Amino acid sequence: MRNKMVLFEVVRTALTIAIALLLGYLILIFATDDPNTAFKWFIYGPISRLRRFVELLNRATPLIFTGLAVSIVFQAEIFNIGAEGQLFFGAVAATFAALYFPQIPFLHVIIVLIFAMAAGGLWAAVPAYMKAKWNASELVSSLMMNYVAFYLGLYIINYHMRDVNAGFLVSYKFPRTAWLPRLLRRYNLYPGIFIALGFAILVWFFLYRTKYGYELRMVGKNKEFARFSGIKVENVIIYSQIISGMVAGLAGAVEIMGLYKRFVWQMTPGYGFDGIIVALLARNNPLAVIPAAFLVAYMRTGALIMGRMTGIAPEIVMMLQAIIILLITAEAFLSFWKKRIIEKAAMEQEEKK
Amino acid sequence: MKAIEMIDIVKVYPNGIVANKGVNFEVEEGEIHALVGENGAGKTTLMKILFGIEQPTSGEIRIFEKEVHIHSPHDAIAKGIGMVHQHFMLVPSFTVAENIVLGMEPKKGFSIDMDEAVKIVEEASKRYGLEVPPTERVLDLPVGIKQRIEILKALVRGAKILILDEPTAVLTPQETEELFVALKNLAKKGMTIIFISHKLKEVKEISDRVTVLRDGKTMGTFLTKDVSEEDISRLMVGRDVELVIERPEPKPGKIVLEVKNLNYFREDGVQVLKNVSFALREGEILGVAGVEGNGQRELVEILTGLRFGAIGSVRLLGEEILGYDAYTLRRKKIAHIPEDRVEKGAALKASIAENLISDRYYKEPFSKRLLLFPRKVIEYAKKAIKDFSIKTDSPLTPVGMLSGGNMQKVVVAREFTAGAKLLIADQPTRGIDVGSTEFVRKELIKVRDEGVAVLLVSADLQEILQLSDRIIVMYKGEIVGYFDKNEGLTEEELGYYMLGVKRHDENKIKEAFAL
Amino acid sequence: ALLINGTLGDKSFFDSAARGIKMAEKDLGIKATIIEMGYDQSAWRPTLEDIADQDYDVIIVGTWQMQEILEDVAPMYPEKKFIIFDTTVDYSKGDLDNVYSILYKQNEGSFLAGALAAMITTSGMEKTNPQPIIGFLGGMDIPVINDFLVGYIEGAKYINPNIKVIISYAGAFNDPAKGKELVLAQYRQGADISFNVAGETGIGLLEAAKEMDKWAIGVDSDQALIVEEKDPDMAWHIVTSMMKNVDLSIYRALKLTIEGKCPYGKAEALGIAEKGIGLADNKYYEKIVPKKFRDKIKEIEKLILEGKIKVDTAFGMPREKLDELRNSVRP
Amino acid sequence: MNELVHGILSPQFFYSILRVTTPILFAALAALLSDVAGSTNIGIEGMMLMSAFWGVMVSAWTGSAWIGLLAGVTSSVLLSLALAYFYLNLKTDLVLAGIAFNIFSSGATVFLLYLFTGDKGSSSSLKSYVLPKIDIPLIKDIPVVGDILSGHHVLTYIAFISVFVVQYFIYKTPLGLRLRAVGENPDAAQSVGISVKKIRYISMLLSGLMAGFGGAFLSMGYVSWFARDMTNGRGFIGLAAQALGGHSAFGSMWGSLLFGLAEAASYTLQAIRIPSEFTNMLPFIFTIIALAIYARSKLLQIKKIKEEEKKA
Ligand SMILES: Nc1ncnc2c1ncn2[C@@H]1O[C@H](COP(=O)(O)OP(=O)(O)OP(=O)(O)O)[C@@H](O)[C@H]1O
Ligand SMILES: Nc1ncnc2c1ncn2[C@@H]1O[C@H](COP(=O)(O)OP(=O)(O)OP(=O)(O)O)[C@@H](O)[C@H]1O
Ligand SMILES: [Mg+2]
Ligand SMILES: [Mg+2]
Repeated sequence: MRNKMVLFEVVRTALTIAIALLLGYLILIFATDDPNTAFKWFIYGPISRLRRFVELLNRATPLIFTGLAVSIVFQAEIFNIGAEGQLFFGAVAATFAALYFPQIPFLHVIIVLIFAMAAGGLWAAVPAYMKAKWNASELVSSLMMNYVAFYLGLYIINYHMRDVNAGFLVSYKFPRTAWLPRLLRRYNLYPGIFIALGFAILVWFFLYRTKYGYELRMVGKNKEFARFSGIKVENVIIYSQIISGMVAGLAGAVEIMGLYKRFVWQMTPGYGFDGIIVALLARNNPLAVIPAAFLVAYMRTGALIMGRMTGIAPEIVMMLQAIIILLITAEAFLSFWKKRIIEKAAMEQEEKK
Repeated sequence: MKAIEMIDIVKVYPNGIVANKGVNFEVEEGEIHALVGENGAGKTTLMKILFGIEQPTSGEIRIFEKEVHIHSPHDAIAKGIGMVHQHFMLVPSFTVAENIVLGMEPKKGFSIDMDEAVKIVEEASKRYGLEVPPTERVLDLPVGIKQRIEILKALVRGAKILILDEPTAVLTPQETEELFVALKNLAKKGMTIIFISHKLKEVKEISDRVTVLRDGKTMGTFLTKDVSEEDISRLMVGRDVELVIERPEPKPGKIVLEVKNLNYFREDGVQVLKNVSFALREGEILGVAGVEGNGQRELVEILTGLRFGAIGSVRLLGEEILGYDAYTLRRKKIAHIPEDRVEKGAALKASIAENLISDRYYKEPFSKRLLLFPRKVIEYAKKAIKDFSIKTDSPLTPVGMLSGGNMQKVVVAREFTAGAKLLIADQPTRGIDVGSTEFVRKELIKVRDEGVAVLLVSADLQEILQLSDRIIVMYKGEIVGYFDKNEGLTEEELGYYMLGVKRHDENKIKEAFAL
Repeated sequence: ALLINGTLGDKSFFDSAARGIKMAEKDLGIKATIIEMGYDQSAWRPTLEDIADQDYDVIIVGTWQMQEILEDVAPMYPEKKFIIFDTTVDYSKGDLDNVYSILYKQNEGSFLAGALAAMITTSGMEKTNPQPIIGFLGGMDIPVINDFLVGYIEGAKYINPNIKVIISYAGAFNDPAKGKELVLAQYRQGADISFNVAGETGIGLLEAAKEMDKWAIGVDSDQALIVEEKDPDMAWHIVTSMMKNVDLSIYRALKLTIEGKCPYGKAEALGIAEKGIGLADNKYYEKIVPKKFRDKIKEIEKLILEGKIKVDTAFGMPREKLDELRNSVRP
Repeated sequence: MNELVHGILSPQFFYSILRVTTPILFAALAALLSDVAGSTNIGIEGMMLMSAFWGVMVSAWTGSAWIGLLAGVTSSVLLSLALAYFYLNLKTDLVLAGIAFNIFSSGATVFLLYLFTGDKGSSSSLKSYVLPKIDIPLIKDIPVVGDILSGHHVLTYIAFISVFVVQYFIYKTPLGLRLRAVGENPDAAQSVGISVKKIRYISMLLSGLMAGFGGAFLSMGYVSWFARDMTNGRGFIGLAAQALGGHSAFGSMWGSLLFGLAEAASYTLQAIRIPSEFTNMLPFIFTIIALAIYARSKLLQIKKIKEEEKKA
C-alpha cells in the first residue's frame, strides 16, 4: 500500500511537470517564432555543458540554504518570512569580517561564516523575541526587518566599507583568505554547494534526530500541547527562529564569498522569498529541500540559457515558473485518480481478511 | 414510515482506512434510535456521511423512502437532517444568537436584524424547553449550554431528523436528565432521533431501538427493551465486560498534594476559585465532583502549571509549587490527563509515537544528550498501542486520524506511564467505549495501588462514586461538600451539593483534611 | 551581441544602448542580438562566458558592474572583441588588448545642468521663487549617480556660491510614485527646479513638476521629446535634458570596428567635445530659457572644453569629501 | 531647518499623507477581507500590479479613465478568483500560490506591456488617462482643513469611505457574519450548511476588488502610467498594516496611516541630509516599534485588570 502511494506520487509529480511544461510550451508559441528551439534550451540547457551545469549548482546553493532556513521556522509553525533580510545582513556582516579580521588561511573563512551566521541569527532574534515575549505578529516584524536590513546594510557598506575606486556601491574586495576558492580552473565552481548539502543533512539531523528538533516540531504541531507536555514553548519560538536566521545568514555569506569576493548587492537578491517556495515545495523537509531547490534552480538556469540562446525575455520565464510551481503544489490536481487507487487497494485488503 | 435507510455503506478515507464496510442502518420515523459501538467502529463516520460532511465510497441512502444524494451539510439540512457533533462546532467569539442564526440570518435592510435573531432564539428556546442566554458570547459558557445551543441550531433549521453524537459525554446527571426530557418531548412530536453514546445505561433509558456497529459492520438492530447492557456490550466488544469494578481497600500514605486557601481571578475579573483547600495522599483517589464550569478546570490548570496568577499555597510533597510552569511540574512528577484532548492533550498532526513521548522525549531510552532515537520511540509506541488497545495500523499514524475514543487512549497511555507521583485525571474516560472505560478505570485503581496520588475530576458521577476514596464537591469555585467513605452515597445526594442546594460547613471540610 | 545587465525599458541608459545597436544593424548591415540578463547578479558572469563561447565577433557590455567580470573573461577569449561602456577596464591588469572602453563625463554635463538650474531659480521667471534653492533626485546613493550630483552642485555653485540643493535618493530605480512624492516634498520646501537622475523613478519627477507647476531637467535622453506626444503640457515643464549619448557612442564604436579603426586595448572618455554628453538643445530649451542664460551655458561649455573649468568626479571620491560637498549646499 | 519645519507643518504635508496612505489602505483592506475568512492573501501585490497595468492599457485604448478603472479592477478580481481556485479546488498551499501569482503578475505585465507598446519599462509613451480629483464643496473653502481634506483623488475618497463600508459589512451584514464564522471556525460554519468554499471564494473576490482599486490608484492617480513592478512592496506593506490593526477596518486604517505618515515624513526629512538609507528605513522602524508597543500594552492590559481585581 505504502509503496503504491510512493509510486503514485512519483508518477503524479512527473505528470504534473509534463503538463506544466506543455502549458509553458503554449506560452512560448505565443512569444516566439521558434518555440521548439527555445523549449529545447529550456529543458536541456542546464545539462548541455559542464559550464552550465556548474551554473546550475551555483544557483541551487543559496536556494538550499534559504529553503532550509524557512523550513525550520515553518516546521515550528512560525510565519517568519525574514530570511531575505537575514541573508542580506549576514552578507554585510561577512563583508565586515572579511575585511577587518586577520588573514589567516582557512580560519578566516570560518570566522567570516560564523560572523554571518551570528548576524543572521541576531536579525531573526528581533521578531523572535517580540513573538515570544509579547506575542507580536512575526509576519509583520520579520517583513519590516527585511527592509531595515536592506537599508541599514546599504548604509554600512556605503559609509564604512565602500570601495571608493569602484564605480558602483560595492565593498572593498575581500582578501584571498576570505574567498571560497574556485575548484576548477576553467569553471566557476566553488564549494558553496557542498556546504549547502552538508547543512541540509545537518538540519535534517537537527529536526528529526535531536530533542531540540523534536521540541520544535511539537510546538509547530500544537503549541498548547507542547506547553502542556512541559516544553518551554517561548524558548523554542526563540531558538527556532535564531537557528533559521543563522542558516539564512550563511546563504548570504557563501554567495558573496564564492561568486563575487566582495559585497555587490544593490537590492536584495530575493533568495529569501525563493526559500519560501523551496520550503513549501519540500513540505518543510530538509532533505526534500535539496531536490526542490534544484528544481527551482533548474527552471531558472534553463530559462536564462533559453534567453541567451534565443533572446527570449526573462519575463516569459517568470510566467512559466509560476505556472509550474502552482501545478506541482496543487495537491488535488489529479487526485481523483489517487482516490481510486486507494479505494481499490483498501477494498482488496478488506476482502483478503 | 422509515425515516432513514442507509444501505451497504462503504467509506474509505483518503489514507486508506476503511471506516464503514457495508453498513446497513434503518431508523423509523419518530423513534429514538441508539447507535453504539467500540471506539473507531465507524459511528461518527456513518453519521458524517448522513450529514453530508463525508461522501460514501459506495452505498445508497434513502430519506423518508426517497433515494437521495447528500453532497454537503447544506443538502442534509435541506432534507431535514440536523446534527450535533461529537466535538462542538460553535464560533467561540460569537453570541449564542449569532451562532444559532448563522447562515439563516434575519435581515433588516442590509444588516442582520439582531433583535429578530434574539427573538428566534428565545422562541425556539421556549418551544423545545432548551434554555440559553441569547446575547452572551459562547466562549464563556459552560458545556451544558453549548450542548443546548448545538441542538437548537439543528432545530431552528427545521430538522426532522436529529443526530446526536455522544451528547452526554460532557453533561452532569441533571443536565442529562433535562436533555432526555427534551428529547423525549421532541420524539413525541414526531422527531426522529439518532443517539450515539457509550453509556449503556443511557441507551437503555432513552432509546426505542439500538443498532450495534463493530469494526465498520452492523452487528444487528434490536428493540432496546429486549437486550440488557451486558448483551449490548458483548455485541460491541465480542466478549463479556465487567460493568462493576472491584476496588481493594486503599492504603493511603503520606500527603502528596496540599492545597491551602487557593484563590484565583480569571482574566475577565471573575473569581473562579474561593479559598479552596484540600489534601491528597499517596495511594488514594480523591474525586472532584461538580457541574462543569465551577472552577474545576482552573483548579486543574493551576495545579499543572498551565495557568498563573493564583494566590494561596500549593505544596507537592512539602515543597511550595504554586506558580511553577508545566515544564517544572512535569519534572516534579505530576502527570495530567487534560479535559480537552484535541486542544491540549494531543498534537493531532503528529504521529501516535510522537504523542506518546511528549513528556519524556528528553530522557533515556528515547534520548541521550542532544540526540533522539526514533527507533526506540517506535518500539515503545508499538508496545503502548498494544497495552492500551489503540485501534490503528501503525504507530506513525497521525493522531488526528484516530476516532475520538482512540485519541483519548493515546493521552491516557502517556499519562499513566509517566511514572508520576501525582496524577491529575480530568475526565479520563470521556468518550471511551465500555471496554476501554473498564480498562482505564482498572488502570486508575492499579496506579493508585502502586502508591500514586490521583486527583480525579469527572462530570460522570458514576465514575466518581465507583473510583474515589474520598470526594469533594465544587460549586461556584468553592468546596461545598466533603464525603469520606462514599459507600451509600447516591448520585442524587451528590447532585444536591453540585447544584448548591446543600453544603457542608467550611471548617468541617478543613478538619477532614487536617488542614 | 549586446549584453544588458538589467532589463530594457529604463527610458535612458540601456534603452539608449539598444538604440545604438539597432542603428548599427540598419546602417552598417551587421547582425546583432540583445540579451537582457536581468538584475540577478549571479547570472551575469555565466552569461558572458556562455556568449563568449559562441561565435559572436563583438560583445558589448556596460556599467562598472560588468567590469570585473569582463577583466576576468576577456583574456580567456583573445580572438573575440569586447566593448564596455560607461566604465573602463583596468588595462594594467594586462591581456586586455581586445577590450575597448567608453567613458562618459556625466559630471561635465551635470555641471551645465547645475549652472542652468542655479540661474533659473533666482531669475524671477514664471514658476520660480526668489529663494536660491534647487533640487536633485537620485535613484540611489551610489557613485554613478553621485557623479551627476557632484557636477550639478559644482555647476550651481559656480553661478551662485550661496545656492542650496535639496538632495533626495529614492532608494530604487523603479518606483515612480515614490519619486513623485520626494520631488513634491522638494518643491514644497522651496525648490523650483529639480534634476532627474533616477531611471523610471524619475518619471515621477516630471509628473510632480507638472502637478506643482515647477521646472524639471531630464536625463540621459531628451525627455521632453519623449513625453511631448503623450503629454505636451508636461513637456513644457522640462527646460532641457542632460543627455548621455550612449547610442551614438556605441554606433560609433561599431562603425570604427568595421573600418578597423577602433582603438581596442584603450579607453576613451567622451565628454562635451566628443558629443558624448550635453544639454538637449530643443524648442523647449529655446522657448523657456532666456537667451542670456543660454549664452552663459555656451560660455561655460567652452571653458570646460578649454580646461579652464575642471569638474570633480565622484568616482574615487572619499565619502567625507562627498559629504562635505553635499553639506555645503544644505538648505 | 526652517524649510523643514515649513515642509512638515504645511497643509500639503498632511495632504500628502492621505495620498501616500491610499494604496496601502486599499491593500490593507484587501488583506483584511481575506483574513477575516481565514485566508492570508499574499497575492495582493500581484493583483495590484495587474490592475495598475490593465487600468492604464484600457484607458489608453478606450480614452476613458473609468472604463480603465473597471478593466483594472476586473483583472484583479479575476486573478483573485484564479488564486482562490488553486487554493480551494486544487488545494495548493495558499502562501505558495500567492507568491507564484506575484511572480506571474510581475512577468505577465511586463510581457504584455512589451507586446502592446514595444516598451518594457513603462507605458509613458502611451496616452492613458487618470481619474479625476474632487473638491469637496464647503470643506474646500475652510482654510487649512480644506487644503488637507479637499482636492484628493477620487480613489482616495473611495479608500476612506471603504473603511466604513468594510467595517459595516464585516460586522453588521449576514455575509460578514458568515465570513467571520468561516475564518474563526470553518467546521462550525459548515455544520449550519454554509459552504466554506463559497464563502472563501467571496472573500477572495472582495479582496481582489480592493487590491484592484489600490493598483488602479497607483497608475491612474498617483502617477499617470504603468511602470514595471510599480507596486514596489505596497501589497506587503498593506498586509503588515492590516496585521497591526487586527480584524477591524479602522485598525487597518490606522495601520495604513502610520505607514503613510512615516513615509511622507521620510520624504521631507531627506532634505536635511540625513542619509537616505535612514529616512527610507523610517516607516519600517516605526512599524516595528508600534507593533512592539501595541503587543506589549495588550499584554499589560490583561495583567492590570487582573491585579486590580485581586486588590478589590
Ligand atoms: N478524517 C479521517 N481520516 C482518516 N481516518 C479516519 C478519519 N476519521 C476517522 N477515521 C478512522 O475511521 C475509523 C472510524 O472512526 P469514527 O470516528 O467513525 O469512529 P467512532 O465509531 O465514531 O469512534 P468513537 O466512539 O471513538 O468516536 C477509525 O479507525 C478512525 O481512525
Ligand atoms: N435554511 C438554511 N439553513 C442553513 N443554512 C442555510 C439555509 N439557507 C441558506 N443557508 C446557507 O446560506 C448560504 C447562502 O445560501 P442562500 O443564498 O440560499 O441563502 P440566503 O439566506 O438566501 O442568503 P442571501 O439572502 O444572503 O443570499 C448557503 O451556503 C447555505 O449553506
Ligand atoms: Mg465518534
Ligand atoms: Mg527659487
